[in-house]
Parts: sequence; C-alpha cells; structure tokens
Amino acid sequence: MTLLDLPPATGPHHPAATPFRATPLGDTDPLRYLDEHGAPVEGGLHPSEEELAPERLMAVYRALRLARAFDTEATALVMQGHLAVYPSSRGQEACQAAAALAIEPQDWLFPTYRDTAALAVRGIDPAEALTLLRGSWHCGYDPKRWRTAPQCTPLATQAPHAVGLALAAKLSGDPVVALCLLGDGATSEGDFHEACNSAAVYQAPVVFFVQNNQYAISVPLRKQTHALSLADKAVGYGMPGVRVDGNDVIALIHVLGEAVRRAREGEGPTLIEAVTYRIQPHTNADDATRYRDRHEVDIWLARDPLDRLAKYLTATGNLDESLDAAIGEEGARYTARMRAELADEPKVDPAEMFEYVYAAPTPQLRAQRQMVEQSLAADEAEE
Amino acid sequence: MTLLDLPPATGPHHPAATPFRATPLGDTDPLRYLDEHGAPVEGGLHPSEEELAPERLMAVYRALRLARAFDTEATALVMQGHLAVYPSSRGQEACQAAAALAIEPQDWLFPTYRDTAALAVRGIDPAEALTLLRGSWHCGYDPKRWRTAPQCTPLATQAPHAVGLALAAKLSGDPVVALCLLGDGATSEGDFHEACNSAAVYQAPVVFFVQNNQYAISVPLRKQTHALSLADKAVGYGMPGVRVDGNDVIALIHVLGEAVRRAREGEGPTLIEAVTYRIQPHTNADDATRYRDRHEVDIWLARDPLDRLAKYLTATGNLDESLDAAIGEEGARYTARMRAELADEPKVDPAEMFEYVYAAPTPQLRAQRQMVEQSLAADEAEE
Amino acid sequence: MTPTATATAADKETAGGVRTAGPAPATAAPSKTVTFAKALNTALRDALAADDRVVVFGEDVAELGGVFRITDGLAKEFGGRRCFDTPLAEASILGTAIGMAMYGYRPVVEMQFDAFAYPAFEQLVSHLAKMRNRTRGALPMPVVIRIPYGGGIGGVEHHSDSSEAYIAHTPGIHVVTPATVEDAYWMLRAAIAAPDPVVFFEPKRLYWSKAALQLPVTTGPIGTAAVRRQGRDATLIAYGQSVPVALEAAEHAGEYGYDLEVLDLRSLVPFDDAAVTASVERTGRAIVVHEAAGFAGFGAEIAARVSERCFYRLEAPVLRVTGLDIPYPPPKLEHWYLPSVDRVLDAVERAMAA
Amino acid sequence: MTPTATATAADKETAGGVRTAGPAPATAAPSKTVTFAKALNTALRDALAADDRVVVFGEDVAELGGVFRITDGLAKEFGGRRCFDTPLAEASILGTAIGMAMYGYRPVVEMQFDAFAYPAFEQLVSHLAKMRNRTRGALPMPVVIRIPYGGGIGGVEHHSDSSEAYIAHTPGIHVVTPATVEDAYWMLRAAIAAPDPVVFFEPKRLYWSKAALQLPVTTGPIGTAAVRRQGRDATLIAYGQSVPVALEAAEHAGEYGYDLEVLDLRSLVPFDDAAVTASVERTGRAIVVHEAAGFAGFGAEIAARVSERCFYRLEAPVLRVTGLDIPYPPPKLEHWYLPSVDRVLDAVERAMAA
Ligand SMILES: Cc1ncc(C[n+]2csc(CCOP(=O)(O)OP(=O)(O)O)c2C)c(N)n1
Ligand SMILES: Cc1ncc(C[n+]2csc(CCOP(=O)(O)OP(=O)(O)O)c2C)c(N)n1
Ligand SMILES: [Mg+2]
Ligand SMILES: [Mg+2]
Repeated sequence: MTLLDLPPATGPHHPAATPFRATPLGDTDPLRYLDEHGAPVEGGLHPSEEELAPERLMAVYRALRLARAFDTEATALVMQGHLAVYPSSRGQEACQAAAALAIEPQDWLFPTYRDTAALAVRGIDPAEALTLLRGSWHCGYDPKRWRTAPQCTPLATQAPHAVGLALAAKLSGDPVVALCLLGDGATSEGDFHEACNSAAVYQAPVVFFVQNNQYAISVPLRKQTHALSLADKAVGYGMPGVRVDGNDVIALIHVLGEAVRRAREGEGPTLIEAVTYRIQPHTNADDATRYRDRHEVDIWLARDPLDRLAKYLTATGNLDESLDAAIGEEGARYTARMRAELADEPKVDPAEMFEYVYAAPTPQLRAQRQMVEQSLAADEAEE
Repeated sequence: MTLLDLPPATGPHHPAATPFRATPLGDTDPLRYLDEHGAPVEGGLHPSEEELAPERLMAVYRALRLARAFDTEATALVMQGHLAVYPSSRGQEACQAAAALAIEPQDWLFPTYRDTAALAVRGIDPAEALTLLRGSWHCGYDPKRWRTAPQCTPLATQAPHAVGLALAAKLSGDPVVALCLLGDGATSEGDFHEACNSAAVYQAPVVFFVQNNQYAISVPLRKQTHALSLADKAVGYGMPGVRVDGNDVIALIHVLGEAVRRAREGEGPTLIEAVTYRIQPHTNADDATRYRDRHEVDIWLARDPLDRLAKYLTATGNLDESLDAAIGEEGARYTARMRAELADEPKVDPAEMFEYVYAAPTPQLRAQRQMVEQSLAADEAEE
Repeated sequence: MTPTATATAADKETAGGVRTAGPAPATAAPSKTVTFAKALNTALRDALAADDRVVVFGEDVAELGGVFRITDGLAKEFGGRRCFDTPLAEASILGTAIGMAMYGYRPVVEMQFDAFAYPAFEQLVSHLAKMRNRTRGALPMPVVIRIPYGGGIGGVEHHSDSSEAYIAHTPGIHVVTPATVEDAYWMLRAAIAAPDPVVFFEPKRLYWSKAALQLPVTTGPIGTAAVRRQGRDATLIAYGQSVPVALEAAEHAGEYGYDLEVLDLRSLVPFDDAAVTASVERTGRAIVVHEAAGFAGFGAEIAARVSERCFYRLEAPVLRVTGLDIPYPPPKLEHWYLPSVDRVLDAVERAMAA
Repeated sequence: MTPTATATAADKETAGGVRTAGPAPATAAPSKTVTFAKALNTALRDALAADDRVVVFGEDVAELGGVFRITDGLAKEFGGRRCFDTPLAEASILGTAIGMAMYGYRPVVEMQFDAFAYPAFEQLVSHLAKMRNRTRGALPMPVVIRIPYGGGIGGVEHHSDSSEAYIAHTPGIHVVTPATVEDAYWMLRAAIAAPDPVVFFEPKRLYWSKAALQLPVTTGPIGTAAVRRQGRDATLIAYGQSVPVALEAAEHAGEYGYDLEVLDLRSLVPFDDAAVTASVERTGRAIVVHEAAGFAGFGAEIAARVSERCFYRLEAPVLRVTGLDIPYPPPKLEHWYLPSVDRVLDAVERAMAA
C-alpha cells in the first residue's frame, strides 16, 4: 500500500554516477554521548565539564521526570474529559527537557501543540500551559513574561515568527536567541524552508530544533523525505545541520547549547534533528494501531530517555533508589497540584470573546457583544 | 545599505567546529566543458560522442542563434509597443536552448515568464509564444500539442505542477519527463521546497533546472541564500544536485541530458543550478542601473554563451565566417517573419473572456456576457 | 499503468487518450442506513472503481483512512497508486493535483481541516481557478478539493473555520456543500465527474448523522438548490450544517404559527438564483443562515442578490444569522458563535414583525 | 541598536521597553503638488523618522525602492537595518513581520503585487489576524501590509487582482484603501501607528495621480468614510480607484439632471455604517462600485448592509457595478471588466427609473 514502493529512508540511494549523486551531510548515525544502556559511547560527543557536572545532570534528570509526570497526568486528564485534546510527548521527554533547559530566560521558545511538557519544564504553571488544550481560545500564560510564543498548530508557521523575533533581537543588539520547535512532518512545509533560508540570509540568532518522532500522525518519515537525514536540509541554507540522538539528553543539551551559543554570539542559525519516537498515538483521538506495529513501539520503549540517564547517574553514583523515590514524590506532588487545578471547569465569560480581537472593538463587534450579553442576561433571568 | 553587512555568498563561512559546520555539497566551481575562450577545460565534464558530434553541435549553435535573434527582436518589439512587457533572456541563451533541446517531444516543459526563447527553440511559433506578453489572457500555443505548460509568473508555483505531471506519467507507465524551469529567486519560495521534497519522495521523473542569473529583479543572490550554491539544496531532498556553468551550452546539454535520462529510467529527480547572468534589466520596465554596476554586466558580456560555442566550433573547423553569416540570415528571416506576425494588433473578442472560465458558463456569467455583448453592439451601432 | 476506464460514459473533457466516466448509476443496492461519512466514503470508492483516472491523495488518507475516516479502506482496495499519503505540504498537494490533471487524471485531494487549506491558497486562486481559461480550454482542471469545514465539534483553534467565502469569490471554481446523506454521495460523485475544479466543503458536524441511502441515487445537479421544507411565511436560506439548524428552527417556528420554507443552497457557485428568487417571491421574507463570520461572508452575497432581485416583493429586510466577527472561539464558547436555532427564531420574529 | 523613539507621543500598545510614536504632525511644510506615490513615500519616511520601531521590508524595497518606487530612498536615508530587501518568500516576509512585532517592532511590509500576497494567506488568516486574541492582548500585531491592487494599468496576468474581500472577511485585521493624495499620506501614517494589523491596499492606478499636499495633514481616522461629493438623488459608494470613477460618473450624471452623492469608504474594516446609512437615508438610492469580481465581493457586504439598514427608505434596489466574474482579463480587454463611468451611469439610470 506504500506509494510506488519507495525504499525506506535508511535504504540505499542512487548509484553514485558523479556528479549525479545524492550527497548526505555525513554519517547518518545520530550524535550521542550515552549509548542505549546509559554508558558513554566511544567516539561520542564531548560535553563540557559544566554540562556533565552531577548537580547539573541531576537537575536535568528532575526535568525529565517532571516532563514525564506532566505528560502522564495530562494523558489521564484528557481521558477524564478535562482537556479537549492532548498530543502526548511521551518518549520525547529528553527533547522537551533539553529545549527548555538549553535557553536562558531572555530567550524565546516557539513551541508546537506537542510541546506542553517543555513549557512545564520552562516553569509555566501546568494549568496555564494547558489552557488552550483545555478548550480556551487563548494560550493561558503570558507569552511575554515567559518569552514563549503561544503553542502553534498550523505546521511550521511558527518558524518565520522565530526568525522575525530573532532578527528583531539582533537589530536591537540584544543577546536573545529564538528556539523554534518543529516536528519531522513540518519540515515538508513551505514555511519551514522559507524560514530556514531567510534565517541564514539574515544570520538571525535562531535554532531550529526538529523532533523527528518518526511520524506525522500516520505518515512515517520515509513518506516525508527521501533524504537519509532531516539535518541534511541545513546544507541548502548554508547553515550547520546536526543529527543527534533525541533520547540522549546529555547529547541534546550539548548540541542545543552549542547551537544557542553560536546564535547568541552572532554565528547564525543552526538546524538540529533529534531522532526520537512518539510512543503514544498522535493525540488521544488517534488510533495508532491502524498504521504501526506494537513491536516498533516496544523497540523504542526500550530506548527510554529517562532510563538512559538514570542508568548513567546510578552508575556514576549520583542516583540511588531512595533519591529516585524522592524525585518520584516531587513529581507526584506536582501532578496532584496539576490535577487539582484542572479539576474545576474553567470559568469562561462569553463577553471576553470580543475583548481582544482588536485593541478597540469595531462598532460591529460592540453590537455583537451586546447581542451576546443580552442573550446571556435573558438566559440568567430564565434560570 | 546591505542588510546587516552580510558576507558575500562566496565568502568564508562559519569556523568549522565539528559538527557545527555548514557543509557545502562539494566544489563550488560550476561544472564545465568549455572554458571562457571556448577551449575544453582540463578535468572538465566528459560529454558523450553523440553530444559532441559536429552536426549536433551545429544544431545547438543554430538554436543559440535563434534564441538570441528571438530575444533581440522581442526586446525591440516591446520598445515599439507591440508587447505589453518583455523579460529578456539575453545572456541566458545557453540555458534556453539546452532546456528545449534536452527533452523529447513527449516530455513536458514548465517555463517561466523569462523562458520565451526556450519556447521558440522548442518550435513554438514566436507569435504564439508571445501571446501572453502581447497582452492576451491565454498562453497562445496549445500546451498539449507542445507539451509545454503556459508560462508561469507566480514564482515557483509551477514546480508542484511539474511534480504532479511527472507523477501522473510515472503512474501511467509512460516514459515522460517533466523539465521545470526556475529562477534563483524562486528557490526561496515555499513551493520550490515542497515540490522538490515531494518529487524525491515520489521519485517522480522531474528535473528542476534553476537558471541562476544572479538577480531576482534587484535582489542579488547573496540576499537570496547564504549557501555557496543553490544546488546544495538538493542534499536535503536526498536527490542529486549539480552546479553547472550556465553559459557553457555543451556542459548544460550533457548535465541536463543525464538528469533527463535518470528521470526517464526511474532514477528520480535532479536539481540543476546553471550559473549565468541576466544581461538586460528584469524587464523593459526595470532600471537596472539602480542596483548594479555596468562593470559587472561587462564582465558577463565577455562570457557570452554564443561566442564561446562559436569559438569552439571555429577552432574545431566546423564554423567559418560564411556559415556564420548564413546562420545569421536564417535568424534575420526568422525575426522578419516574427516582426510581420506581430505587426498587427491581435484581434480580441470580448465575448471570449467568458468562454473558458468554466466548461459551461454559469447563469451569472451568461448574463454578464450578454451585458458585454449588448454594450459592444451599442458601441458598434454608434460608430 | 495507463489509466483505462471501467465505465463507458464518454466525457468531452477527456485529456489525452484516457477514457472517462461520469457518475454512472451503480448497480441497484438495497437501502441502508449509513452515516454521512460512509456515504462520502462510498462515493469515493465508487468513483475510483468507475474511472481509472480518479486518484485520491492527501495527508493521512491512505494507511489511516483520513482523520475522519472518509478515505477508509480505499488504499487497501485500490492500491497505493490510486490512493496515497503525501508529504505534509498543502500547496504541493494541490499543485501536484493540478499537474496530474494536466496529464489527464482526476485527482481528489483532501485538506485535513479547513484552516489547513490556506497554504494552498495561491495554487487555488492563481492556478486551479485559471488554468482552463489561460489555456483556452486545453488544460481543464477536473480536480476536487475536499475540505471538512465548520464547527460545533469541540475542536481547538484552527479546526472549525468556514472558508467558503474566500473560495466562492474566486471565478473559475465551483463551490458546493452537501447537507444530506444522499447529497453527500451524489454531489461528491458529481463533483468528481465535473469538468471543472470543485471545492467540496464537507460539513464535519454532520459526518456522524445518519439516513437511508439507496444506491443508485441521483439528486439535483451541481448548481441547483433544494427546497427541504415548504412554507409560506418566510424563506430560511442555508447550506451545509446550517441546514439542519434551519429545519429545526422551522419546526419550532411552526409552533408559533409561522410557516417557514427552508432552502438548502447545495451549490454556492454556480448559484441557483432561480430557486432562491422563486422561493422569496413566494414568501416575501428571507433569512440567511451560515456559520462563517457574517462580515463579508457568503451570506452577504445571498442577501445582496435577494434584496436586489426581490426588491418589490420583500416585506422585511433580508436578515443574516451567522457566525460572529471574531476568530472562531474555543469549544466552551462556540455555541455563542454558531447560528443557533434560538438566534434563527429571533430573526424570524424580527422579519415577521417588520 | 535598541529602538528608541524620536517622537514623544506615548502609545498604550507599547511592547517591551521600546517607545513609540503615533503619526505626530510633522513640522508644517509648504503645500506641494505631489503624486499619490510620493505621498506614500513621504508617509513611510516620516514614520521611519518618527519611530525607531518602524521597519520597512519586502522584495526589492531597499536598493530598488520598490517596483513602484514607493520605498524610494528609504534604505539610503535610514540604513539597511530599517529598510531591507528580503529573500523571495512572501509567507516568510509576513511571518518575519509577525515575529518582529512580537518583539515590539512595527513592521511595514510590501507585497509586490496583489496576487503575490496569496502565499502569505495562511500567515495572515491564522496568525496575524489572531495573535492578539490568542494571547489576550499580550502580543498585539502592529503590522502594516502594503498591497498595490487593482487594474487599469495594462498589467499582464496576476498583476491586477483586487483581493480585499478575502481579507475583509477575516476578523482581526483592519482593511483600508485611500483614494486621495492626502489620504495616501495620512492613512498610511495612521495605519503604521495603529495597534492592530492593517492591510493597506494601494490603488496602483492612482499612483501617478497628483494633488496638493500640505503637511502636516490630518484626515479622518481609520474606520470612517468621507463624502467626496454631496448629492440628493442617489449615493455612489466606492473605494480606492473606483472613487475617481464614481466622481466622474457623478459629474456626467449632473448633466442628465441627477444629483449624486459620492461616498469614499476609505476603510472597509472597520466599516462606517453611520456614514453609509446616513447618506442613503438622505438619497434613498445606492449604487456600489468596485473593481473586484462582483460575486461574493466586498460590494455584497455593502449592498446587504444598506438593504437591511435602509430597507424602508430605499426607493430602488441597491445595485452593484463591479468587475466581472472572470479571471482578471488582459490589457486589451480590461476596460470591459472594469466598472466604467458608462456602466455606473447605466446603473444610475436603472436606479432612478425604479
Ligand atoms: C498546515 C497544517 N496542515 C495540517 C495539519 C494537521 N496536522 C496536525 S499535526 C500533524 C502531523 C504533524 O507531524 P509532525 O510535524 O511530525 O509533528 P508531530 O505531531 O509528530 O509532533 C498534521 C498533519 C496542521 N496542523 N497544519
Ligand atoms: C509569488 C511571487 N512573488 C513575487 C513575484 C514578483 N516577481 C516577478 S519576477 C521576480 C523575480 C524573480 O527572480 P528569479 O526567480 O531569480 O527569476 P528571474 O526573473 O531572474 O528569471 C519577482 C519578485 C512573483 N511573480 N511571484
Ligand atoms: Mg512527527
Ligand atoms: Mg534570477
């Protein structure tokens, strides 16, 4: 049923008849620091001492656990009808945590619908972060306070915003970086291309961080690209492209850190592809059994990003069962609070629908607001 | 006045701090067969014997002369008010001729507004080819007879059409190739990206042929891309990308021929960047002195694609002054006919405006047509 | 694979050597109660079976069968060459359809949600709508764009837009939207068989509505409206998922002694002036109902036409009951936005009082 | 470079720490006869000078000064950080503007021709129009999109579209179009100073028209129409380059004894119901004139509103004189398409005879 029986994206390419050769960027094995069992790989990345400092890594581990706890709770909440929809980032927690931790408070994050856990790690109150998915018309948190754009649904459309913001910061002489999150599917959109190309031309301080979770809803990566790596797209923009293991949080923090540093120091944009996996269906409304094998999911479950760091921390003597349990309790307290905050139906005032369409409502909107208010008053009178 | 004092596209890139490196596809010198003086270059391309056969090259030379004659005449005609606008391809004749000659009758060409000379080389009557630029609402020639799409103005939008047509041919099992012409500026558009990426995924028999004439109206290439080569964009699609001298018609025919062969034989799409130059302003309405030096134009005038082949043909004993003069007369006859055909105002029947909007006009259109016809009749009655 | 037709009806719009089929009546089948979604699915299946030139593609349409399952089973039944998933790129999806149509195919593409068709806007306006014209008929565009539209399903932002006004203003495109299960089947067959591009708006709130469907079925051709309820006092003019709202309002109004006619436009382009004018000439009053924002919405065209054509007959101004002039609101507020039965009845009161 | 304001007027919409300036009156200058194009150019220059947060970018706007020279000299005067050329990518141009606005800038972007704004449609509808709302005012979008529009200049295909109806139907955007030299200056200043996104449609046929311009100048605020000619018998409602057509028609009609009022809408969103209704209540007849295709065009909204609001006063149906429902025709045929003085007069005859 595959269109035209395409070779898998990792399969062999065209015979190399110089110069008619598809030239991949380099080794297609993603960069790593840890192997799947949590041991440093030979020939792997060299994170800085600071990046490897135990306190730092414990903070990272806590962030991973927070992301997981958040995601688990949100998944439960959507089942219970407290959210309108929830796109889970289970399995992608290393990316979520690394994205939030790689940037400074003055930097801007441009998240997608799937990146609510990253917002939680950035410090946004979970109830605020879930406002939109809960069924409100606005993003909940104050985007300027948190330097976080509202989560973006139209795919790749946030990428030019990140470029614009980064360009604005550059023009203002501010050391501000824009970190733009994207999915693998979104790299096929025109806006992704236009944003990357423009960012490179402007040498804007932006980092494009693609979480390649192998699927765009049901569409697997091999139907999304014929290249061996999404990072290869960087070549065409004259910017560095890096492919990194998306379940290796140490590698991610190192690579993101370097990209953010480059951006901040005027060395221009970077494209990062993190190879990871979407463990859950696309959203709670999706049925993933229609398009993928349980077996495939199992393989990736075994590559769990939390386990990997936990094993490393345990092996290096920084984590033990009791500490782990304590962190688990932190998470439990966090999710209990989250559950409580989300238990009540949020209050919505229909009049607010008209409040923010324009700075000042048009005469027509004033009339419509009046109509709604009258009808609201009539309803209340009836009750 | 340059934005942010960007380095020129050919300038040095980021310091190579592995893996944060912008990786160009390869040598950025375009592929060549002939040097600027018409002598085969050392280490250059190896065209086939067939491609180098004197009769073949003489046909190519005639095509170049035809393209030049056509362009010169069209430029004159627009000055005299016989055309509404004319975007000249002077200096790009090698690309124009090679594009038309590289494909077979059953293949489809997807030209832009700048590629009228290529249509002439493909055999389309010049008056037909100029219909749109003359001020009609349709493309003049029969696109199915000539397997040539109407010239496309909205930049890069023809690229997905070429992909669709190529995919259709592939699904039909027909050995048909789509050759899509694009400008350097058009590579920045989202449609270019979406088309290339989709073509690679579908392994559609399409060739993307970018005439990099260094400008998009006034915008020079360095404001369009930060990469060293537009062909680098191919890497991200997992397709071959080739950079070729756009004023070396032998190199072009060889490279296009190979890309067309690959497409036809099921080896998928190719991206070709031809490095050339737009000698004239963007169109007759443009004033190029506002944004570029005469000096720059002079450099490229010295790289004339016709001269280059003429020198080679002369050196190889295939061309002499009298033959050249005879070819010149062929051209003169062609342009005389062209002039004559375009001398008369084309007849336009306003009722035809309604004829092709739909297969059958809507009731509303019938009424509007009637209104126009009545008013036409009234005008005629008055005369 | 060269497309060959498995049905016989000839079509003047044949491009190249491929043969063609209109929506030839399928063999008679027993009446079944099916969902609107199933009727669409069956129409696609029958169209694929009837004409080799028909291809179905878009995001998630093959393996998954579409997020609304409208294309369920088609890839399995007809193979990956007739029904396939595309990369995530809407301009390219429509552009690819245009290119395939140039070669003689009849592509049916799905846009996953209304707001996600916007990236294809340039392809739609500058190419799909104009290709026949700019080639004097040499390259007709028998392309169908299926767009699930409208709200009332509790969707988050960007999932409930109604974009018909944008398209209807673009000459060269036909714009239709079914409101009944029979029309879902027949109008989709007719759209696929049509020689011109059709934007086929699917009222997504009706996907799960059910009715009997007996095949073969033939309803009115594209370009014609249908009277869904006869009445004498006023005409409710609606389309898509506003039709059931109008019908329900008409039932209620009956209780107050108002006898309302309900006209289902079915086709926005071409517009059935004859049916609309005839109805309003009978009733003398008109109320337009649609979900899209009212300002410069399609209802403006309806109201303007009716006001002009029925000027001497109208006993009350033509009223519009539409979405509000705000971005589509979230689930918890959408009932305020949508043209509800109450709001329609309110307009009826006002029209009758005039 | 941190933006600092060189003018003092404070603005509630300030984003971040940057200061701001409304279109503060420039120092009085002698009256000069200038082209419409020059008035726009002067407005941009004055806006750049008045407020450091204003940036101008788009295709060919810097070095070349724009294909219509509206941005002529700005890059030279203000440098490449205030006025710059972009890569050829309209979605990204608008998306970049949105991102810059998020940071507190006030971008003014140029779309080279009407039809070349279509690639930015998704950014416009799904982001520019909605960002203030989806952030409860935290991220206002003081962005101006300049779009040269309309025909009558002998342009080849895609160079004469009128796309105002698409935009006006999108809540969250203001849509304005000047018809006089004074408005060209003042409305562009007002648009740049406005706290919300404004699509600024420039009637390209009027670029070369001339009139006296004495600075500082203040005309009506965005959202208000202007009576360009007073009359008693009927109101011609027009905007952009249809205003001079309406005025010419009114002059001619005077010869036949009809005294026509001409209303220049200036602002399509917000719509000046008060002015429109007041005029038609006076005259009892209305004729709408615009260049865009009539079907579902902006004239439908005007006609629908007037028909509803002036129902009891109207002595004739509201008529529309508009572009035809076909793709914009080529130079040699465009006079058939455009709402000409003759077609307007014809409508006047019909309205007066009613
Ligand atoms: C422009 C656009 N087209 C289609 C959609 C519908 N849609 C929502 S998510 C999705 C898949 C996205 O995949 P990917 O970019 O890989 O991100 P992921 O969901 O895997 O995180 C699609 C098709 C959309 N939101 N926007
Ligand atoms: C979508 C779109 N945006 C803008 C334009 C206006 N425009 C016409 S040609 C041109 C420059 C194109 O440059 P390039 O692609 O390099 O082709 P060239 O003209 O040099 O052959 C521009 C900006 C257009 N035609 N289409
Ligand atoms: Mg994905
Ligand atoms: Mg160019």
